[in-house]
Amino acid sequence: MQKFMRTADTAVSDYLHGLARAHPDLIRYDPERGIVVRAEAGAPKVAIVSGGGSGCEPLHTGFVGQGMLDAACPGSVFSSPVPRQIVAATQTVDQGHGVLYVVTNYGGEIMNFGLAGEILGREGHEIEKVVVDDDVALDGDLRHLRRGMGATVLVEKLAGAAAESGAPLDEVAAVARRTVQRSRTFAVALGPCVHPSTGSPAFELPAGQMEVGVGLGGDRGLSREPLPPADAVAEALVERAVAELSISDGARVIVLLSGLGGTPELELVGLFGHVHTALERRGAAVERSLVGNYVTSLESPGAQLTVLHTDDELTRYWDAPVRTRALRWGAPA
Amino acid sequence: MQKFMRTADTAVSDYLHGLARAHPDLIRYDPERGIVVRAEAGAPKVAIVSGGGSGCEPLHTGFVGQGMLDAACPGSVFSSPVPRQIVAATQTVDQGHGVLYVVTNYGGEIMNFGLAGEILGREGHEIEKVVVDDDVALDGDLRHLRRGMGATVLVEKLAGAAAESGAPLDEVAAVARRTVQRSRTFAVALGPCVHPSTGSPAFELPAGQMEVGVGLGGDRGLSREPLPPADAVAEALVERAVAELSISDGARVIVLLSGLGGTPELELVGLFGHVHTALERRGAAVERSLVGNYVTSLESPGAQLTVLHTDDELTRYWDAPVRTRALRWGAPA
Amino acid sequence: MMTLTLPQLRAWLSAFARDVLDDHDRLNALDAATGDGEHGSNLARGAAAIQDALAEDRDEDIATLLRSVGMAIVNSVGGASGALYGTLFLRLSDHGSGRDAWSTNDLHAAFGDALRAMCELGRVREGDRTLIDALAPAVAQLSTHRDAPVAESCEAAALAAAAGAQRTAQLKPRAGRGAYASGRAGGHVDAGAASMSLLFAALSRATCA
Amino acid sequence: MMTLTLPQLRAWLSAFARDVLDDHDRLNALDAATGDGEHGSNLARGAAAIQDALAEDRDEDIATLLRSVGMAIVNSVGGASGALYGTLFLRLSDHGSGRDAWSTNDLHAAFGDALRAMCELGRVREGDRTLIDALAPAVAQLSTHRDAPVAESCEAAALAAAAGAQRTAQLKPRAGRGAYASGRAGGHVDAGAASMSLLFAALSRATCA
Ligand SMILES: Nc1ncnc2c1ncn2[C@@H]1O[C@H](COP(=O)(O)OP(=O)(O)O)[C@@H](O)[C@H]1O
Ligand SMILES: Nc1ncnc2c1ncn2[C@@H]1O[C@H](COP(=O)(O)OP(=O)(O)O)[C@@H](O)[C@H]1O
Ligand SMILES: [Mg+2]
Ligand SMILES: [Mg+2]
Ligand SMILES: [Mg+2]
Ligand SMILES: [Mg+2]
Repeated sequence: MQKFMRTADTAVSDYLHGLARAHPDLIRYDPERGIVVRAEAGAPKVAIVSGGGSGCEPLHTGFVGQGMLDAACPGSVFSSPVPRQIVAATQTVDQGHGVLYVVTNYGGEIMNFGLAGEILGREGHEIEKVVVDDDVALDGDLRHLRRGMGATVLVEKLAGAAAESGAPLDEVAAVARRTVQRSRTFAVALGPCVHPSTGSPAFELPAGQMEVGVGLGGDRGLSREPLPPADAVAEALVERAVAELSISDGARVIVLLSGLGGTPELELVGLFGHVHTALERRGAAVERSLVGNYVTSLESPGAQLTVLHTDDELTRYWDAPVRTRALRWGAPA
Repeated sequence: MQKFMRTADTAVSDYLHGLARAHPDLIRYDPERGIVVRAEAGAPKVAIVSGGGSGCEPLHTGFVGQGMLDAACPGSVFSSPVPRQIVAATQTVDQGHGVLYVVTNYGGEIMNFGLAGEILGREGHEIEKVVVDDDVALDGDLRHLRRGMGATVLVEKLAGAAAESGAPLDEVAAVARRTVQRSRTFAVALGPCVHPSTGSPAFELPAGQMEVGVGLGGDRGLSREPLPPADAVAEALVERAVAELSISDGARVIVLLSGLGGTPELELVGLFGHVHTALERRGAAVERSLVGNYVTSLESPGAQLTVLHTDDELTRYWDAPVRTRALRWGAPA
Repeated sequence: MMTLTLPQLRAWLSAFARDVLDDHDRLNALDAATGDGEHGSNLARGAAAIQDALAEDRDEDIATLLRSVGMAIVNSVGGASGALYGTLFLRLSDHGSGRDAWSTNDLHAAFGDALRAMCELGRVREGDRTLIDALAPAVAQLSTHRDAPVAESCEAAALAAAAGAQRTAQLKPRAGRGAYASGRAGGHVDAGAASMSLLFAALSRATCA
Repeated sequence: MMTLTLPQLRAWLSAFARDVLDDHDRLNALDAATGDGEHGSNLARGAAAIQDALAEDRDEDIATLLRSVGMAIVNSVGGASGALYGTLFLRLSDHGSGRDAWSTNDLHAAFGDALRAMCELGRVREGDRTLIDALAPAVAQLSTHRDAPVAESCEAAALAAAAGAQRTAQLKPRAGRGAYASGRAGGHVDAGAASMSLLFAALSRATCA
């Protein structure tokens, strides 16, 4: 297997040790409890906790820091964290103003955050949950299975900013829910990833084909189509991502185009240009954007487009200072 | 070919258009002249210009902005820019305080910056050149061919900070040269990249093998070895990178561990943990670090380690504010 | 045998752990056919946790053993299956307080309770192509054989679980990662149903011995 | 023919451009054997630039045509080969001012000048496994045939360039990207030497016609 690792079993903890050594100013890794927390708690406020299967870095560990997450609970590769981690994270970061869980809509995440929340509710922690299910690939009788994808980053950023501004738990949760409601994501993959435990590609994709409507973790898509030129890919991504948003002339949007891990910057940024054009053709005003590897699937080549129909409040929270490994603006040092 | 692009011929210009749309606050792309310049020139100072073959993003275009480059000249994929671009960039950003060219030691870059410098010298521009050749893979009678690798980022950052501080051209050039002298890089690849024009992998690498001592652009390495566990890879990288630096107890280092484009964050950050350990074992104090995709080779899986033996002045310039697509700290917004 | 004794219970858990470790590649491959390909690796962590729990158990009662197994699974496996298998053992443990043996009737009550809790937690029903499709028919057999010796009822439950797992190959997934590729899933047995049938096969062997 | 006329010069450049476009995959493949695999793609941009320059040329003199070809190559090809081929044509153009024909002696002076400038720019010598290894023997033949008709001298130069290119397969690279994989390079003709031998082959055909 062509991977930098010692063993499949140590890949996640080696990543977390490396992360702590790369960012001693931002985070602490607690290997006993398997959680990553902010190095400095800052002023008392609502705490934001998230977590999920590893292999999607920088999600969520790379978003711990000022203005975003207070703690992240990384699971094994593509497996949700366990309740013990979530409990430990909550106990560590709850400053008495309540805790918001940002939970992606995967069975494992839902159930494990659910179990943790039950345990902690009895201990007197005040907990709100927001479920992120921005993936438009699933519809009809599968709609309840829509996965949490790129919007997770937006929710963590905007809820994080709301919390940092001193808003109470219900308001922070409302910002998070509004972000989910106003965001949609669509993703395509040009190849599989390789799970470190198995060493084999998650699926086979013939050259010249594209897997359409994929999720994370090597999930297959809805269909397989010939890979068209990048401007047509962009058109398809935009078409699907905005279909359920009220995008008409002058609609303000925040755009996240995330690579799935293996797509080079040259291609991803080029694709963004076409996405931008396709959005403008629909009358949307791209108010802010983020292009890079933000929610990934190990080394998968591919991209996901998230569009958030923003408004004054959300854009203000977007612009608020953030200081994490993967997002950093407005905050000194 | 599994790539997001329209055609091989438009890949670079599509990237540049996308870049300009993603960062209107930071940069301008001039498609006529094929250059990327800072959106706002800022106070008069020495200008820093670099450029090189595309496919190594974010190098150099992603480093244009406050505290780093004033202009970048992107060539075709893995081909140096042409003199016309370099001339245009120089004419655009020279504020009368002189211009520093950061030139990686590849034949194409050396010759084309050389030709441009000759033309411009006659026009009265004051130009200094620093040649970056930090790659330790080549030695003996090939030593003159040492390639410019990760240290290019350090040179652009530190010279950029020196220029921003108001230092005159000779001092800025001296900082750049000192950075080159005190930096070394060693790289390994776990697979090839695919050139968009040819669609075929730059080389074949059997599973379980690692190409040792590679450069950029799909250059083969010096040798091919069985891929060992990540801690052993880290040990080999550190061993080669520090061999020519005077690293003894308490030596202060700045470390750049860059992925080659296709290595996932999970692996790269994990590898960094082992690099950190290997450096500390040698008595080095890791004062600052940067881990991510900074100098790449399209979708190559692999990593390069750059170690800079720093001192007070260089660390101070490292910490100075920077605001570019790929590096961002200390500067608001 | 009329009852499942504490030593048999230990034998059951130990055999299940070994079978999961032995079959871990096959479970990964089944999961890979529609999901993310790590059900085997996930449960392997659970198997190791079961072995630890067995080593540390002081032979108090069924509840204590099953409770520590459940907690160990919940906190080591992760994913959907960790929460579900953990819940299974935790619910079973609720029926074992102060007990050192179970009749088929006890087994039926305990597994029935677990089945209901798991369906609720996973928001699924029988037929959604999950581990429930192996568990539910097994519980039904325990009900039918409520008054039979455990060896007999557990053999019937194991056969039913295996058949239920087999049938998942014909089902359209409606929960879990398998559902994502729904249109293109057909033909493979659900990974969680396969591991669930290992659980009942081990139970049957343990009660025969 | 005793001289190379302006129409022949145009025919030469046009044929070279076409040959490069036809052979562009082979040149990429040769470059890929040791370098970054885009010598053909690089020169293809140069070929297009040559065609544009030819289309725009007003038939003034040799210098004007070759100068615009040289500038077009320098500013479109990029890489080592763009600077080197551009320098070649720019140096040739220095010898064509006010001229509409060249003798072999003129050709020798012009190519000899170009050879020196290119070695200096690339910091290479004959034997380093570069395009110089096709150019230098061709220049040597022009020198030997200094007083011969251009058709004869250019045929000799083309044969020497081709042979020189062939010999690069046995050389150890000491410049350009080929040198990086030095120990493992053997057996392949240098890409730049291959394109340089196309240049002289086209020259020979143009002077025969
Ligand atoms: N919501 C659910 N309800 C019941 N069973 C489920 C659910 N989601 C997944 N499963 C079961 O779990 C199995 C997959 O487990 P595993 O791969 O360990 O976790 P994950 O699905 O999180 O990757 C599936 O084959 C299925 O039997
Ligand atoms: N320093 C040099 N001097 C002379 N010729 C060189 C030099 N470097 C490269 N070449 C020639 O250029 C050819 C490669 O050209 P090309 O692939 O277009 O550029 P690059 O090497 O920049 O990728 C080599 O095969 C060699 O003949
Ligand atoms: Mg999983
Ligand atoms: Mg090149
Ligand atoms: Mg799974
Ligand atoms: Mg080349």
